[in-house]
Amino acid sequence: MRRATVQKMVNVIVSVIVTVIVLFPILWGLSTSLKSTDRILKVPPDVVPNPPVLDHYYSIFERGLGRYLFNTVVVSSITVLVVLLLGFMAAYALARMEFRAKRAITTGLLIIMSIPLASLLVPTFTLLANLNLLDTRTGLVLLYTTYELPLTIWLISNYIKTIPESFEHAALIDGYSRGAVMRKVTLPLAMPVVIASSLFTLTFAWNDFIVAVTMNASEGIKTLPVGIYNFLGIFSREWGPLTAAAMISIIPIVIIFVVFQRYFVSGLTGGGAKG
Amino acid sequence: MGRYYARTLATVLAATCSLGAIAQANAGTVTMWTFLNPENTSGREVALRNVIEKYEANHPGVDIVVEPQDWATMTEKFVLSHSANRAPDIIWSAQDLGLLVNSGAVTSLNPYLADWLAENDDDLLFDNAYDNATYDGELMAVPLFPYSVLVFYRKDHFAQVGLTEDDLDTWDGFAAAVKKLQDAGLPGLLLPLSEDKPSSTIATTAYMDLNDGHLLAEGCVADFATDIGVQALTLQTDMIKSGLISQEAVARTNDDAWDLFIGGRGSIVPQTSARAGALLSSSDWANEETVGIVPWPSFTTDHHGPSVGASWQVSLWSGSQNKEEASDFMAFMASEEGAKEWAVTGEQLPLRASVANLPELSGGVFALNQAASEALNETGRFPRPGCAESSTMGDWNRAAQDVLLNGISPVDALQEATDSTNRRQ
Amino acid sequence: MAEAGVATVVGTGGRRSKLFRVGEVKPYLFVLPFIGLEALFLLLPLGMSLYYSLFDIKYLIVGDFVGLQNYFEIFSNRRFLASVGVTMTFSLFSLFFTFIVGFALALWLVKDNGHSVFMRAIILVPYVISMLVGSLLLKWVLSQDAGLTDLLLGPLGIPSLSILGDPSTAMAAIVYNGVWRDSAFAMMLLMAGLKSIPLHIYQAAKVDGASKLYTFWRITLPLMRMPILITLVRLLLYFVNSLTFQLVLTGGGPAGATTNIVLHMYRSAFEDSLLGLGNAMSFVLFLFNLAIIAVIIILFRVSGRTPK
Amino acid sequence: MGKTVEFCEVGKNFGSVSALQGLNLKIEEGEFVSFLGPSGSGKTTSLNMLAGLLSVSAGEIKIAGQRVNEVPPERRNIAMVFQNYALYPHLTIAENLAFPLRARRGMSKDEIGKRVNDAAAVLGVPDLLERYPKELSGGQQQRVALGRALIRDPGVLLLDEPLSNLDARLRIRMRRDIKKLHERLGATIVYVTHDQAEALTLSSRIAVFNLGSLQQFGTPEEIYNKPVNTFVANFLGEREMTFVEGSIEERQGRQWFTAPGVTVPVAHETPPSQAVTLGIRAETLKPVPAEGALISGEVREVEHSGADLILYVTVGVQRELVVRTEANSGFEKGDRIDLGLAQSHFHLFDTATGVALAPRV
Repeated sequence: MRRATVQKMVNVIVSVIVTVIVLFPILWGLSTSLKSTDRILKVPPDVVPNPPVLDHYYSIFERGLGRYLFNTVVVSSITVLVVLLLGFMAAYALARMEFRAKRAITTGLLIIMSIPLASLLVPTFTLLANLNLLDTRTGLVLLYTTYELPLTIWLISNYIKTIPESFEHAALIDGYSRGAVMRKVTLPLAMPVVIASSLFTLTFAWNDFIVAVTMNASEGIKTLPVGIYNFLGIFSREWGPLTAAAMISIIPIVIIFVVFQRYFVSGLTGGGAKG
Repeated sequence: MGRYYARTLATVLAATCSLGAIAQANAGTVTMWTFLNPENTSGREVALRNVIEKYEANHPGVDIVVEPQDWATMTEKFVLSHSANRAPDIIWSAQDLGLLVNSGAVTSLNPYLADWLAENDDDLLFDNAYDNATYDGELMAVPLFPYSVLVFYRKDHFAQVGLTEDDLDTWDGFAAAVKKLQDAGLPGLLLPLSEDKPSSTIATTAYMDLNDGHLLAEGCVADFATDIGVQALTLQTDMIKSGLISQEAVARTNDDAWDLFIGGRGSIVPQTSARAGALLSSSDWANEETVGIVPWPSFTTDHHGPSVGASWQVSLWSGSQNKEEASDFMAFMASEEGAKEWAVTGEQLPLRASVANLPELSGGVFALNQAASEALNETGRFPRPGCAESSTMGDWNRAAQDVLLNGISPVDALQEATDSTNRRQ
Repeated sequence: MAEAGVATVVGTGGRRSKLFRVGEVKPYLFVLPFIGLEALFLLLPLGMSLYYSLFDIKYLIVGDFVGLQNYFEIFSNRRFLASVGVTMTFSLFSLFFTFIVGFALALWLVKDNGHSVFMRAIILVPYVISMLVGSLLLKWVLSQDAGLTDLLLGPLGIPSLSILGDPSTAMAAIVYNGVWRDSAFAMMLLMAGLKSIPLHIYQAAKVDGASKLYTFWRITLPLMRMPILITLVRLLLYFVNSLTFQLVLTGGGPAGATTNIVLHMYRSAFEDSLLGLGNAMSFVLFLFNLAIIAVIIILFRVSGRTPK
Repeated sequence: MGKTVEFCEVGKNFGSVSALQGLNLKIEEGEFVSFLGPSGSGKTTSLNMLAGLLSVSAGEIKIAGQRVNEVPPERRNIAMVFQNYALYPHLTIAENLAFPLRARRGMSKDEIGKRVNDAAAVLGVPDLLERYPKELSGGQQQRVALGRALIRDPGVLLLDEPLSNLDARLRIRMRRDIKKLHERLGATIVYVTHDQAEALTLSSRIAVFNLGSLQQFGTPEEIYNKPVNTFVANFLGEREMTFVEGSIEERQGRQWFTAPGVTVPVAHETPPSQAVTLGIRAETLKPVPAEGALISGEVREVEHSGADLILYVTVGVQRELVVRTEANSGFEKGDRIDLGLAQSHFHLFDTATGVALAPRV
């Protein structure tokens, strides 16, 4: 009885410490975003904004944050859909079909995942320019898809391998075509890993900065991280708008993760973790 | 099965392709890359918007399209875009003009603006900014707003301990002033010595001073590992070793130091004159009574130390299909009307003599600009055309770090800085 | 369709068959879009970068063919070699702490109760937010200028500390950044592994009277081989190729103490416009990555073979 | 109505491994045939080929006289029940039952609903329709799986060890239900199992598989009483058959099987080598008075199994026979026992080939 109480107390204390360590920089950012410009760099700093002001939030939306947000939503969601569609098909083939190149592709996945993206920026820029895809959302979607497909395929195909084949056999015998079986049986059964890998893709596409800033120029198609980066102006850093925009960019992705995190674990349990 | 496959694939392709509709350049549309976003509300950005609106009103049928860029990667992207043959008509640059010219991405403005220049020459200030933009007699860029890294200081703090700006005339006075401030419990000198986003420092200024005002010799050759190089570098490192400058300086970028100054944690900071306006608007203590701008110190009282002049300037893409329209707009940006916008609305150093004396330009930021303008006119040294100098400051900072933290001798550290700089040319 | 039926391949080697549909030869159609995309946007640029690494590139314009000269230059450059050391130091320390912290968190939060779900969500926050934003905020906290370190360490009698101004503490700061962000990732992967160990094995161990520690060493760890391998490989790849931490938090300084290969490459290519050199470095980095994976996998094979 | 199923010289290779060789089998309309054998014997491979889940490496499979080697499973008009039921966990019972019906276009929603309700009523699961599979007991899941297979009146119904995940009693009850269903529907059923009791009670004919080839195909009675070789003989029956190797001797005008401690009269065709193996099931022998005894021995162990008593009897030197007798026969450990023949004859096999020797008439 007493031991349980002690254990509980320790648990609470550890939880609080971890929470503080983990969230401190972010809460600091939140606090900064609510301070008026002339108080942000005040010394000593106010821990709690006094008084809190929403000016920076208004100003970033006036300065086109809505459009950045829209672009990010469009690019990330389409990336997720394309990655899932192509990734699921390939993963299914690797898990359930036999063909000559299979081994090579499976090995290739691992090698591809070890190519440092930073090294591809310059040739990719030239390539996109030649394909007339520079400065387009399509270009970003295609690149993100390319970068996230290997991991997605790897996760999903490993997961599918853990699903008994008899479900698909049953549906085949019941009169469904391969395509229908994939959609109506395999896909719903693989939902946890589909969600988990979508979260990986979403995180990448939502937060990517380096690729977007290199490949896109136009204001109209700028994504959120690039927009945020622009607040690191050259005449001074605009901490207020910067942190406010950062907070805006954090909210949707954190909500999505909180809602879906249990799939994140179970999706990896079936497949990836077992290799 | 096959149909299902083909259909979904087609849907995906259609969905992604429809996203990519971007405005294709057509006649009458002039595209421009700049770090300013005319939709924003800062002075320079409003000024840009006003300039564009005025120009478009005078030239119906011409459409100026601005694509704001991240300034740090803008030049490189422009060159890459140039080699992919889809660059904008006008590109802004500051210290990277050499890259633009050497890569052939921008073209001479002589065919378009020679007459305009002749007409306006008398009114234009900062001749050496034009010299800096002229390669083999060809004008490659039109300077818009010049600036220089000068010394910002707190008049109020100086007054408290009985210092005046004259104390900053020599390096000895400079060091003594910092010591005096520190002893009085006031914040001292903020010096950014990170390799990231480097700018002029004590060492580079002292070196230029001892080296006839130039960082590089003719032909863009660096030779820092000399007695004067060591003298300049040691001047700076000694100030850190003796505690006049915090060791954190080696981790500070220009922005970090500036943030601290805004936050009231410094009494002296080297900074680009272009930030004077931002200082007044984002701190609760700064005004013309509390802030001063002075030139750099030197080793003797007979002259001030040199400051590295630079200017944001606009160049014309060599592959532009609208060279006439684009160059006409470039000239307009530097016209009296444009210059007035930059100076008054944009709060930049005045570009033309006719604008410099406008009654609007008094008090507040304009007072600071006035001081900066004088300092720049007196001490400004623009880099030799075609020399890539901006990263050289970073090489010097690295040399200082190596001496302080890695125990490398000043000569060796400077030799590395020399090699790095020369490799880049 | 019909004539293809007999030719259809089924399970080679193993007795277990693959799902098969008579009269179908379409696996290649399933993987074709994937292969196409990877070939076009990944392998082709990689090839281009290899190709460009053999040229002298100035002002981003391709110049003379110089053969392997760029590679010779890299390996005779003291700063590049130093960046290799930095990469290894940073990666190994980050890997070690991230793995330990991630494993501890995974063990702590593996049970699906309200508390765990809540804590997991919190721990995930640094992972899901933009690295750029995360590192900026962390810099704001860690720099001496913010005054927070003095505030915390002052009462302990520790004199004002310039964390980012000293090579070793700057390295620690950047490792901290890595651990702060990626522990959540390690936690998730390892937690998934923990959950895939059947409960009855633990029950059996309990009945057999095994202590918690013994159970962990003798049951949990051996059964977690694969998840651990995967976590290690993925984390190591992240750390070896990280750019944002260095770029934003320390700028590679002080005195190059946190300049890793990627940052060195990035600077050479984009700031010094020495693309030939940059491409050569990126190719070396790619080989470095492959070597790391190979080493880890071999280590695991070897350790797997040794009798317990 | 049920359809005929034919295997003609069917073989299956997985790479270089041969899983099935030269299978010839004809199943009549409406017949209930079990494929019986240990795991790895080729029975499931045969079933999967019939279902279209595996390609055919050699030979021909015909359903209703038509070659189906190249026909995809969905067009074979077959249904299948899987060992693990393969109920889709993400669908309700009603949706699971409707799943095969929705595969064909043209069936109206009302018609599907009606059939689902009918099937649920027949299977005794009407109140479970809105539940999910994991909320059902094993037996209920089994019924739903059956229902899903039967709902579209397949010409051939394939059952792959459908009862192996159920407990013993439920298994026996389901056995009866399946038999009743078969009688009512008249579909041709192929039933794969390794449980001989299921095969014996359900089937009209049994195909016994071992090591990738068909051993014997016949009625339960034939399979049990006239096994063609030692494998079939041993595989059938509640307990393992006791094999005694010995030789045939002609004595006193009669044939005798002799081995150390065991000498019994037989009447079979004999191989030239005279080396034969005697097969004794537990029910082959019974206790008899000492004077009519063929074999005598000592009870070493007694095992109660409900209605019966199982005796382990040592005869000769360390040879053990198993004898089943009535529970009230009162034997105890250490008793001497005399044994006589309970059935008409012994099973006798050629020791060299394992092939059964035909009794002399």
